[in-house]
Amino acid sequence: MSTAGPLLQVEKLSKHYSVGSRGLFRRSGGTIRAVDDVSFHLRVGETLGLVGESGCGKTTTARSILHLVQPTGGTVRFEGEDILPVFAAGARPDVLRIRSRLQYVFQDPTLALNPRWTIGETLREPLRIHWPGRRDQWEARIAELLGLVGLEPQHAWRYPHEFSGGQRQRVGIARALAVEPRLLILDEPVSSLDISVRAQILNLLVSLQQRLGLGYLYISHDLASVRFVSSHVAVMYLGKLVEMAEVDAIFARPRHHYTRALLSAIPVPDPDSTQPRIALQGEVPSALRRPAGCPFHPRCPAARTVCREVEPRLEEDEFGHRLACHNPA
Amino acid sequence: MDAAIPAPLPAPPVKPPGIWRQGWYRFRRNRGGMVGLGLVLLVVLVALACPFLAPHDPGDQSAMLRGGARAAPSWLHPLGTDRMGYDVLSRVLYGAPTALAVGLGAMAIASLVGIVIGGIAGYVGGLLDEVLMRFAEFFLVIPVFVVILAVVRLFGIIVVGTPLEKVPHLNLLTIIALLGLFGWPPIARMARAEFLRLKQAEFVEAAICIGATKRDILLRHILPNALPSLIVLVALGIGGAVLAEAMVSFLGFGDPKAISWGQMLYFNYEALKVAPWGSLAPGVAIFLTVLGFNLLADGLTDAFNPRLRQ
Amino acid sequence: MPSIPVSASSPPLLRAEGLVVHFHTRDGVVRAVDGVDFEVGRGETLGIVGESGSGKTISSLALLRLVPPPARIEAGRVLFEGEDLLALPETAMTRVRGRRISMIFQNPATSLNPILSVGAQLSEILVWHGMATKREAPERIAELLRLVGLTDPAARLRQYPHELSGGMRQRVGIARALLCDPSLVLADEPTTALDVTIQAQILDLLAELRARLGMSMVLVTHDMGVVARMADRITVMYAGRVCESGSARTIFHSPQHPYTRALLDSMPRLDRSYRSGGRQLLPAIAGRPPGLLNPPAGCRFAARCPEATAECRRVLPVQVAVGPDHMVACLRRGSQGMAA
Amino acid sequence: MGTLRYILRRLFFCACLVVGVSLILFALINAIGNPIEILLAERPGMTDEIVAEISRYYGLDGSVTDRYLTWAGAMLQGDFGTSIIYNQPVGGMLVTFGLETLKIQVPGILIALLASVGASVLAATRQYSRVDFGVISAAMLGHSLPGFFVGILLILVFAYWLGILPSYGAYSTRSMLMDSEIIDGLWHMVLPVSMLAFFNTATLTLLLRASLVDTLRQDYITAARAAGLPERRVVLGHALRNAFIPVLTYLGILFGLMLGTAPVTETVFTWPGLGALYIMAIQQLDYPLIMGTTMVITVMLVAATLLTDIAYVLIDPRIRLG
Repeated sequence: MSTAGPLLQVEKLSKHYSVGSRGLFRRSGGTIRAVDDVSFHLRVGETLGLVGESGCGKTTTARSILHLVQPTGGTVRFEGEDILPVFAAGARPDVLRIRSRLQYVFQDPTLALNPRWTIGETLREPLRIHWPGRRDQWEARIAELLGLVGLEPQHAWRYPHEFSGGQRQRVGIARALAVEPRLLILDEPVSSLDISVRAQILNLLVSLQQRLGLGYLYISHDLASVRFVSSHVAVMYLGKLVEMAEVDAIFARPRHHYTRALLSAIPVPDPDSTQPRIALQGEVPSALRRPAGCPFHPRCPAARTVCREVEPRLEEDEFGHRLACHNPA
Repeated sequence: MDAAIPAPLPAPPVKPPGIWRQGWYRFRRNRGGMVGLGLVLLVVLVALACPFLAPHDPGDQSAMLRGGARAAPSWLHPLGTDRMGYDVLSRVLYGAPTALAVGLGAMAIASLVGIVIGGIAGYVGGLLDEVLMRFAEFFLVIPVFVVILAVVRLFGIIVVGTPLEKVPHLNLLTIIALLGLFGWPPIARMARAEFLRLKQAEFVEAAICIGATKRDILLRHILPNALPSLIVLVALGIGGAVLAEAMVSFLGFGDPKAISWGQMLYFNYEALKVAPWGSLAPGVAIFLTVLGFNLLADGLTDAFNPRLRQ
Repeated sequence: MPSIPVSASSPPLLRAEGLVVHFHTRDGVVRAVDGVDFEVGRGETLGIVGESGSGKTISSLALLRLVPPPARIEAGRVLFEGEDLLALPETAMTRVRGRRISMIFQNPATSLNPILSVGAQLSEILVWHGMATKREAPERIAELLRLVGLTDPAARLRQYPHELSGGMRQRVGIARALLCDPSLVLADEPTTALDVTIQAQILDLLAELRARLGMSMVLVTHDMGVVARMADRITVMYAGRVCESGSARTIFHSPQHPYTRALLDSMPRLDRSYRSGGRQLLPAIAGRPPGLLNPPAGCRFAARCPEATAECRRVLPVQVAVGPDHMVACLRRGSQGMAA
Repeated sequence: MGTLRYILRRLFFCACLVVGVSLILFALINAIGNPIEILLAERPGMTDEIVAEISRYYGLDGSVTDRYLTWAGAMLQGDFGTSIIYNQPVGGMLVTFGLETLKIQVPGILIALLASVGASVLAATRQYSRVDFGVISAAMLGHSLPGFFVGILLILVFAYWLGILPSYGAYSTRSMLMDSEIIDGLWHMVLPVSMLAFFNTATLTLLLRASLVDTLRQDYITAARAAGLPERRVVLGHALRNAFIPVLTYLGILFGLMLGTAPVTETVFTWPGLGALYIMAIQQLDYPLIMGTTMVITVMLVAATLLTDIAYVLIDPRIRLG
């Protein structure tokens, strides 16, 4: 694992929004720090699971990496190259070089496919953009992609509305794979699917990773699927990374009190479960009024005075377990 | 990647229904929509074939000379003659091309302006969006009809003595242009909403991730998906424009050289008591045309926005 | 009609028999609920599990005769405290709804009237059912809001739904269901729209309230974890039919129906490592649920079932008892066939 | 605080609108040159001096901006100038004619509101039934019938064929009905008000029914039913109020449309209102009267939109801070 340099290296990534009505009638507002000083890295063949509750900034992190939103600060290195300036400069050959190797799979495949295009047209789009000189190979590649995700070649002539959710998500994955990426960002790829279909897609993702040697950034609030898919897990709370470690370490020995509460909050499908329960008081505060010190301290069962005043830094122990907590478990 | 060279795609099976064909299937089941389509086709057909359908020359006033003005319907004049001695049926048939020209012309202008302004506002967003939408709101709230009357009247005086005076049907063209220029705000608002929604749609973000150009995104992804909602508004707008022209003409501000239903009402309203057919026939023609476009729009909403019914 | 053996001790609080709900769409009849039976005992929580389209939500709405327009209840009986709710006149039904059976909805953001204050919408119900006068209502409601864990209830009464957070809104929704001290509460995916830590709070609250107030509950959900935590008994639904029902322990520890088994197996588990000893895959269920416009003849799960025979594709299985308080609808487990 | 701010913002926008409309018209009128010259051009014996004298009398000397500012300043003090054709103060005429216009418009829209609520509730609560189909079809037909054509039909039937209602004017010219000015006035109002009510009922019913059908599908309606509230209360108390929110915007536009097309309505019924006055003014190029009538129509329209905006804020608590 440590032989190659990281596939993706995110350093101090931040995305802040100013809120309040803009324009002719300006009003006072505030700043939402949707993503705040987030750093992590990911190697070839690894899957980093990025978890947290809604509004914790996990999706904004992913969108910032792809420049779907413009980050406020920080750097993103992909295969060693600092990509954010390239996106910002917008020189088309450079942007395409990165886009072809860094792809995104969306949460809801019903929304992520152009309803007016056949599956073939949808899959042809990346080829048209990235392989303009290999026109003769397009059709064969489309057939190959459909096979890769478990669909039939004749599905190319169908429209998205003729498919079930699971099949549409297969198409979404095929599109992302079209131009041989190295890294896929998977944003809740199974949460909109029926429960009996989820396992198929999760298995598909794992087999594709093994076959194609991909890196995955897997974003989800469904911790069970994270445990299945990921090799590493990063936990976010209010725009901050609070804990990050290898998957089994996080699930077996969580150290941040938020991670512990999050894990214990998930009901286990076993009526005799003796799962320890750590009840959290209150709700996640508004990102506009983020508490001073550790952002989690108002809800933390182990908060001390220092937690209210000093914001803990993310520090790594000798086992590579990274943690931002003054008083870890 | 797979070592084996995969087979190329097989030939397409029977052409599967696309979104337009799907829409047509749904449209066909809407009785109202089909009636609307029938009415609209009827108007179009009449407009194209009026020289062959009309029993008399629409400019023929000879009945007046024979003392046959305001004659009740007869075999010679199926809908009677009006107070100027014209054959009512012929004038009504010849009114169809004028009505369509007004409706289509005005909505062509309105759609162009509306889609461009609304599209820019929705796609670019920010301050530009706010400014453009205030502008649209302004146009939406001013008493359009009142302003149009004044402009038609005053413009008629302004052009006297300029080369513009010689343009054929200048008055009608002015009305079309005005209806177009004042008719864009609803289209712009819808276009803005659609562009804004589609800009954030996941399949558009997917296209960005793939590296599609802005042009591709606007023309291949956003515009085609925004069209169904806009077409509904355009269909409604055509009916509205036909009605507006009829009202302008009814008040006597129409084009004296054009044959229009509103003009017929204007000339014959005084004789309503003695020759009601002169007013009823063009009135019914306006009604059927407007109804046709309204029903068509209703059917299109049903066909393309099925989530509204279900 | 299949019959459920009535437990000897006491009659159930509610029993649905042969419930059939069809959606009459322009494309044809969608058999959303197609002959469903279940029962809820006094003080018991019944979990109805199934994926989207299994008919679980429509079944629960049918208990109150509230299926939305293109849908119609075609057949069945709902016996509640001795009377058949489906046969009651509408006016009598309004005295059952909200008062004896109440409901908690999935999405707290849309299930509260946006233009009425919390106090106004709750007191209207209380006053209508004659549980309080207009003057007493605010105090009663404030008390209830405190019970469901809302701080500063007096202020909450004046607030509008959009001024509350998702978790708070759901607490208001729960308070609304408890207004008239009902004997049965129907909860339709009460935590699906919420984040996990808030979900845990709401589940704790529901469990506590149930213990304190002694009411029965029907909990409709797709989340196996939630039923495992909350339910005493479970009914598993698939494509408009009941596959299996029994005590929570039976369903989780010795499921009989191939669908229940496959579903439990296919879910990734929090408490299991998938990395130690080589990369493992999940035992996924192939295929997808059938469309209900023209459902297949025979068992609805047959096309995806590893054990299916030709007979399974032809005849519809009827529930059969395979153990104490354990019923299964599967020909391979001894069910009788019913010609489709 | 939020509400006040919102209303102030709307007021500012409305003021801009009034100024904008006056500017457009003023510019147009000026584009045709000196209206006095045009009016007098065909009359014999008009020397340049007389034209200049009359122009000065009507304030037509000086630059365009000066003239606009003079006009606007005077108007703000309630002085709309003097009508060239009628040689009367425009302000007084506007009040007289404006009241006549409101006399038919306000009852027209109020009747329409009541009727459309009834029809929509009837239809929406019986979705897909024959009643529903009948209401939609009738509303669609009514909505497509041009308003002025309805007026013509009404006159033909009730005035000419049946002879029971007057075909023109606001008052009888010879003998009052039952010798009462009020009864006579009401008698004359019947046809114009019917026409306006007819058209508005159709349009509002289409909108309100659609909105009500949509609202009745919402979760909170099912929740209200599940709480045991009887259907009457669910529909009238919960659904109708919510269904009105999207319709409100349109109500402002509808009132604007009615005022805007007052020239047509009042021509059909020869009604002595603002619309008829406006037609007269533009035909005769009576520019103080054109400006005056347009301003009043615009202000009425703006007031209507402002009222709907305020109604919005009162009904929907969600936009209080908008």
